[in-house]
Amino acid sequence: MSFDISIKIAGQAGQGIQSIAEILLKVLKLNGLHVFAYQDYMSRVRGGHNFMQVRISDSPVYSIKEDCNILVALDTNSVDVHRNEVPKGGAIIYDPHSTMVDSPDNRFIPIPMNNLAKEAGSPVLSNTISAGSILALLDIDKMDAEEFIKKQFAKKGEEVIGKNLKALAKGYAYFLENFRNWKFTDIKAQKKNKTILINGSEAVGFGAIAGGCQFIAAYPMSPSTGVFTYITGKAKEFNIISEQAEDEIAAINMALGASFAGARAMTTTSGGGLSLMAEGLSLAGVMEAPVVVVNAQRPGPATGLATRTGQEDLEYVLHIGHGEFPRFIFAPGHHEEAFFTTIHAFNLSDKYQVPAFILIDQYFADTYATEKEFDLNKVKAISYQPSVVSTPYLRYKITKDGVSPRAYPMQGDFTFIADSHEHTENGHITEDGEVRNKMVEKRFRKLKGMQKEFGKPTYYGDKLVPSGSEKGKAKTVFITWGSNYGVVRETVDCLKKQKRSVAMLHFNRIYPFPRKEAVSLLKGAKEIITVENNYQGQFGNILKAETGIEADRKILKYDGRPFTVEYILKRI
Amino acid sequence: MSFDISIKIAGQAGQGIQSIAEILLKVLKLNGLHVFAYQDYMSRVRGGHNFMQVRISDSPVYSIKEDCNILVALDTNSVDVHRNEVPKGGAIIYDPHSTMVDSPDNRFIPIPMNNLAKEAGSPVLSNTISAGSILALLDIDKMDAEEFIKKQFAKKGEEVIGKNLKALAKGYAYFLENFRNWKFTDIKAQKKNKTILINGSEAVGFGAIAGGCQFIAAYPMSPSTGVFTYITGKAKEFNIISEQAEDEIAAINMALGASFAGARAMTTTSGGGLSLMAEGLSLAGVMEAPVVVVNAQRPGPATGLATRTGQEDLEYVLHIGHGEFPRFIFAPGHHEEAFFTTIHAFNLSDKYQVPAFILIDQYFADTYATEKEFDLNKVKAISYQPSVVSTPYLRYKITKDGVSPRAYPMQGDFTFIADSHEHTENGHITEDGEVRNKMVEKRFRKLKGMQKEFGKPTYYGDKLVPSGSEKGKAKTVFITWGSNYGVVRETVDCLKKQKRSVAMLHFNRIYPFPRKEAVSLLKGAKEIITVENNYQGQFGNILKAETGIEADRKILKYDGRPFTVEYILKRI
Amino acid sequence: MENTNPFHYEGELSWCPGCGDFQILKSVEKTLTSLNKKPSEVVLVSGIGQAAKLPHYIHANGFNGLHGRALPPAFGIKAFNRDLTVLVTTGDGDCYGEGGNHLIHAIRRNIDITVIVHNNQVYGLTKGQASPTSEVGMVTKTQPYGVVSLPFNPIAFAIAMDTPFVARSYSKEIDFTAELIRQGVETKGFALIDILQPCVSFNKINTYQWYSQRVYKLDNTYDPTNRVKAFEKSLEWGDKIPIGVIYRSQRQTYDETLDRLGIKPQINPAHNLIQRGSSQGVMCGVNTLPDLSKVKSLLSEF
Amino acid sequence: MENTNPFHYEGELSWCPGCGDFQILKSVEKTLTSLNKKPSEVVLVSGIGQAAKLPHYIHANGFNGLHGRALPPAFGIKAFNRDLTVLVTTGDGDCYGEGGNHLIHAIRRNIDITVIVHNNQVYGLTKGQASPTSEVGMVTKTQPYGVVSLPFNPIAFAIAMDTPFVARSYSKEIDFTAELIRQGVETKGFALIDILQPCVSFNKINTYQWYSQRVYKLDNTYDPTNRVKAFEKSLEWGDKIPIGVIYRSQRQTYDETLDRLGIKPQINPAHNLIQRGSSQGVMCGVNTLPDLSKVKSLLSEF
Ligand SMILES: Cc1ncc(C[n+]2csc(CCOP(=O)(O)OP(=O)(O)O)c2C)c(N)n1
Ligand SMILES: Cc1ncc(C[n+]2csc(CCOP(=O)(O)OP(=O)(O)O)c2C)c(N)n1
Ligand code: SF4
Ligand code: SF4
Ligand SMILES: [Mg+2]
Ligand SMILES: [Mg+2]
Repeated sequence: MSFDISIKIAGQAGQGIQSIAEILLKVLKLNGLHVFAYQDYMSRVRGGHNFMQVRISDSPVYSIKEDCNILVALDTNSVDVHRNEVPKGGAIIYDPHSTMVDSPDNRFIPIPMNNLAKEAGSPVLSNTISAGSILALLDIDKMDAEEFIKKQFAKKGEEVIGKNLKALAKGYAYFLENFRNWKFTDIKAQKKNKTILINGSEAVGFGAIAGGCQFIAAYPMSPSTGVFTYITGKAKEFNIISEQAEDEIAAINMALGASFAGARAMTTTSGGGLSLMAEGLSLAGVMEAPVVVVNAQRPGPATGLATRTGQEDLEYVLHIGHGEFPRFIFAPGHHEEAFFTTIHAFNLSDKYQVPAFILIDQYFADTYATEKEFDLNKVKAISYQPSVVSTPYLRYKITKDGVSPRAYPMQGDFTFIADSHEHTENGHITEDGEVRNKMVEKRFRKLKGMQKEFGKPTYYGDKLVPSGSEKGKAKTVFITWGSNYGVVRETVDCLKKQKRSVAMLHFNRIYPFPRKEAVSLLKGAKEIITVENNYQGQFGNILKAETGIEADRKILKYDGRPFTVEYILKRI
Repeated sequence: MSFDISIKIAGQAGQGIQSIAEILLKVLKLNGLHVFAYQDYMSRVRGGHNFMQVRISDSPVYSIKEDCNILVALDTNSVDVHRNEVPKGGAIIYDPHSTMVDSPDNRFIPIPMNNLAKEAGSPVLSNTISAGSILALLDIDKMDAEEFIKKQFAKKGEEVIGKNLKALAKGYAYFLENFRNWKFTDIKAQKKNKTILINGSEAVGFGAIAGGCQFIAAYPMSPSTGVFTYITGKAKEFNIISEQAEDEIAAINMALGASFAGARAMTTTSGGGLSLMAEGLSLAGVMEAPVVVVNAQRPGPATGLATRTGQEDLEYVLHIGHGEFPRFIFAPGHHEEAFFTTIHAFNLSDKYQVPAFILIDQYFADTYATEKEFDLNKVKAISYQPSVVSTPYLRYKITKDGVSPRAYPMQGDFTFIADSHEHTENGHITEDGEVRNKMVEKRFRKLKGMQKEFGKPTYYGDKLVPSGSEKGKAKTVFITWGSNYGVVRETVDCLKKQKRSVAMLHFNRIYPFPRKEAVSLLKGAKEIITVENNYQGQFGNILKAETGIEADRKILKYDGRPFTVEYILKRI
Repeated sequence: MENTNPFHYEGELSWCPGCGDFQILKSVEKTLTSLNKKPSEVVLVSGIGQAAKLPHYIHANGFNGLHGRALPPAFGIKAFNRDLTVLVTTGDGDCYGEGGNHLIHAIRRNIDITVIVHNNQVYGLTKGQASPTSEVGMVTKTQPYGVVSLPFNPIAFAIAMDTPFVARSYSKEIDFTAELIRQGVETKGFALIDILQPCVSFNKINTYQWYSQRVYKLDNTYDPTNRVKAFEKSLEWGDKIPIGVIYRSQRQTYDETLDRLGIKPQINPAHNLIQRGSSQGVMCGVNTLPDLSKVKSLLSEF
Repeated sequence: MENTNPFHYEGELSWCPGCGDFQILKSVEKTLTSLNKKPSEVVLVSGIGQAAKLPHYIHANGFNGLHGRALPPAFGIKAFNRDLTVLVTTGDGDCYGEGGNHLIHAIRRNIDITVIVHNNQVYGLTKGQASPTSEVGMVTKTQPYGVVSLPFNPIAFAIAMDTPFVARSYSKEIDFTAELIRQGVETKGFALIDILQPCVSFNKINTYQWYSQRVYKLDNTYDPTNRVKAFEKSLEWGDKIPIGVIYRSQRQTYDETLDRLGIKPQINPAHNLIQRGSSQGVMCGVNTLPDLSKVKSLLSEF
């Protein structure tokens, strides 16, 4: 009864892969199904070879599959590249007039999308035709798709809506008429399920807004641009100042200016841009300026693979910025966690007056998933303020917990200076060795409080039995961080079905490193395997430096593509 | 018979501390004495409080002392700040007309420097007066000083020379006439000693020239500017292109352009500038472009203590630049080592086509020391070139050792592309996962060869007895890196005199980390103490991550001032 | 005394005796006292350099950031709290060298700030290297064979960028400078004031004498609103150097755009004005959640 | 065919069909074949963007560096090997946005390179955000309420900077553009050629039609050597947009300065010309020690 179907929609940039997927995903979601979708695209605007992978199930799905049950090939190349990924009994939809297929077997389903589109009024409608046919193939009512089209094209007017509805109907009907006997699977709508369909960029952007973001300055860079544009699109509504900076140096320094003036400020970037922010991050460190920095990772070095995925900036972010200062580093594992983590990042950056990093990656940013509706009652956006300040106001007062009262200009008749030099309690330049020592120690004293805050690692799977114990069984623990949550979780599920004793330990907060939790949760593990999207096994290095625990095995991937369960299983 | 004297010359910026020290150091050196001198200065051009510490001995000296035997106070404040550092029997030279002294005791030696200077022809000569008096106090012949003055002022003409000689004589004579009975110590000239007097900046700059540097682009920043200006001053003579860039981003990218065109290229910077170079360093990583980067550390974060010392950028340099790529990191311990390390850095950066970092710091850069003459016959500046290239030329050919043939434009009729994206063997953009994997692996394969190259740690002190052994004694090993070589070495000497069993392990090369050597050299150590000029004990962290060895104790200092033997002894 | 000059700072100043920076400080102080603003309503923003130390020497709020990066935080500050008066005090290296790109784009944005450049034609704090405005031939330790790059002409540049207010002054003319700064502050939009400032320690070419012999004040026959004529005037440099307002124009400011969009000046409304007291206040949490119903409506979009 | 156009590249191009970049590529190819240079004597340098992909599409040497950072490596390359012909192909974002500061200072240095800006008034590669030259009001995903910053005027800017060669072209005018590039290459010193280039995917305002209706070629009644007049001409933008050489001047180049100092063009003399062969050569060490006696004389200075 249960089902797990993968669809690949493949073609050139500009052919409308996303439009097809959009209808599909929305309709599936409205039917209460669980979906997970990822886009693989090249660094170009037209041409090349891109594809979208959509997985559909009646229970939650957390990753993509290498193979697919249904391929929608928008050009000949797509057939060549992907036909072997479709097993017997699968379906390959293509347009027989524009796509050349050598020796089609019974998986191939020719749909004259272009012709049907022209009949419906315009060749651009061929994406809607495809969508119609896919829905028919999946045996899903097209009513929800009609609703979606009406909403989607509302601004474009009745005519556009009409044509698209016609195209949808045509695609749907064509499939039914010609492939009526083509029974694919049992997909059961589960309308009572209340989910949202959201991608990683939106989850972080939505979290920022819910977390009270008031200022964002950024410079476009894949794969971080999505977070920036999401927030910018809501700027007017939420009274947020959003500015596209001239470069990333300006972006971080603008955010620090706004932070000085009292804003909850943030910036978004990726690798090269992060590098350019390094000096500004060091400034945040010495000024004790709250700021949230989203780094959407992609493979490097330098321009690397600009539209692909990787987790190569971890140790870099841990040490970025000359000099020494504390920071938060978060790496959420799924969209709901990203939403709440972003809110926490704003709160904690504000509370401890340190920069807070959120590490995502291209895979995470561009992945759509259905999740249960976020519980907004759990949201608290908290800002920290003194009610009274001393005379004269000491912005950098030495305190026991390292946190000094932070007030803004015009909150009273006091003045203060935020300074990039080592400074006295009132913010003026100092070269005094004693004061210097006190300031360094004050800044690092915050770590104690920070350590106790949000961000314990997530343990999933079999409980560990202390290895000394009688009943001690061989246990394998996969350790991972950030976007690999889903794929490792499914790997664990899969191995458990094989009666293997396995678990996952996922780190969302990487700094301050949850040392105690890591040590106690790993006690009793017989085998530790790290799973990371980089060459050097960076998290493994940190784990060793922080706890002395060394992984027995490292499953690493650095080709710019995300992990799959299949990939991991092959390596254990 | 042996002697060890410390002199402090203190006053405001602009009062000529350096001119006095310069004469003094040169004359001491010409007398075959060993000297070590460090300058403590504020971030301002005039005023404030600066001082120069000069240590003199008949055997090699490697560090400064906290107290001094002789104080030359150029203003009242200097007397107040430093008088307690001069023990009984010491001397405090001051000008009774300009400097106020409360209750002078018999350490005080008033010399009317200003009046004598006026008599000699001009108030600006008062520095030469001081120098004369100090030489008389030290009972050192003034002939060498005369020679030095003649050479130093040769360009300024006879009149200036004459006046200075007169001032020197007056200062000398005034002391002898008035304090004839003031017998201070037995300083014996050792004219046969053939040494050079050099500071850290010069040692690195000289090494760069000897290493065949052909291009330098940099942006001024304390304490790195000295290296830049030294090389620039010799640019014409050595056919070096030297350019002051508009910012550090330009500096590193200019150097990479020159490197592409075939130059042995370098840049110099400090903290904030290093941060700005981060993206360019990542570019060097993917382009496999040789480049030497001198980072002269100062305390951060941000502007921090701009003219002071620290070792806070170690872990940062280890990970700087987004994405992953191999690099060399060197941190020479003394000037001779710095000279040869710089030559090696050029050779190895060229051989492996990776960036090579040289980490120094303000203390190192500004420290003058006598060293035995560098043996230039040990110098080899080697460049690596293919004699034949394939058709078409494959700049990024996949090879066994990871190193591809690197030729330059116009060395033949071939062409090639250096690319910031992941690329194919011929340098063109690729998004192919297989090629990507091969390129990542190729770049990291270099580590094997790099590991074997120059840069074994230096072991100094008692040999360790493997702890399992019968005769096993308690042994303390100090671990340090970079500029702390001298002070830790002297600490070891001092403890050995107290019959303690101690040694030092000094790391000049930090990456690739000499893991095997570290492990085998530390075997049998009962107690391991790291000595570092930072808060986080960064080298200790690396040691643990690389070898699992954890220091028993960390002696850390982060007030912007260098270590002294006294400081370390107090903490063990 | 304290009442008449609330902006006066009493501590030590670390500039060299005789430096033109003292004069500029006086001018800034004069302007500020004339503005009818409280120190708490003013922010001085700077990068790094001798010039950039100025915010420490005025009793007002200060943001002393990174070398070359004065303009981006100034933007962030002014955009977020448009009730603040924001002045930038920067050097020729800070603003035209390391920070050149921000100058281009800050002018394009036309945020309402006043930028005061202490143009001593040299890098003072780092001890005398050439700056972007150093004259060709000037010999320094990093240009031992003399400067070869063409000096940057900030006035011509600013006119090409259509900067709303472009002026040049000479530090010795304290009142004249103060008046120009006042006009700059009162201009809606970006104001650039380049001030010739002798560096007595490192610039042995452009001395007090050198400047004093050359500068002359523009009189009211000069019309600063004609862009092409202003450009022509901006090329005058040598035996005669004009000081005064060289160019003026008008266009929508960034602040006005925010107003138009209805993005409101925001001191977080959850924060009451903070009282001064004898004891240091402790930090406490305040809910800054944006309107929950609006956030919920976002949720329904997914 | 191969002989007549040795610069032609045969592989796939990843621009969108109809993009003006194809036209610029043709112009560059045309210019290069007219220069009497071998591909090995030419280097194309770029940053990141659609424009910046061009070095991959010409058969010559290429340095495809970082976004915004084309000019510094171009300087390093040309300064070190002055026999190379160095062209920079860059975008309006690359050159006027992220890279603005380098443009200011590369012009000041007057290194002998030719900079070709594909000015499509938009960020193409990152899918349509505003660039520094985007028109006020243009709506994009990051400027959903329309662009508010004043567009950067590269021509006025370059004239203010006294750039030796300043021209504007329109990508559709392939021969005209090629001729301008040729003149730029032949100019001693820095040449800036801003080319209006339609982006068919993202710029729906400045289309082929929009440009074609507006551009006109300057005729020979126009004198590009008059700086003030050139500045006036540079302000012309709207119904009529002049293309052609807008400004020309002359001053010492960086290359000439190096010559004057006797710093010689250097391909390391220890390296013989490398032969082509069927097998890949192995790397071997060559001594590049500078003159030992000179190094010894340095030692004696300490
Ligand atoms: C990123 C960075 N690079 C370099 C420096 C060193 N630095 C400090 S001030 C300065 C130049 C100052 O020149 P200018 O702005 O003209 O100010 P002035 O001292 O002449 O007033 C430099 C290069 C720095 N602090 N940060
Ligand atoms: C440091 C950095 N920031 C941002 C990016 C992302 N990025 C790549 S190209 C580009 C803009 C390109 O615009 P333009 O230079 O006008 O070129 P076009 O694509 O329009 O030809 C951006 C923002 C990057 N690669 N590196
Ligand atoms: S160095 Fe020059 S600019 Fe700096 S304080 Fe001294 S005189 Fe003024
Ligand atoms: S996005 Fe625009 S500039 Fe880029 S290739 Fe396509 S049409 Fe050309
Ligand atoms: Mg200056
Ligand atoms: Mg563009």
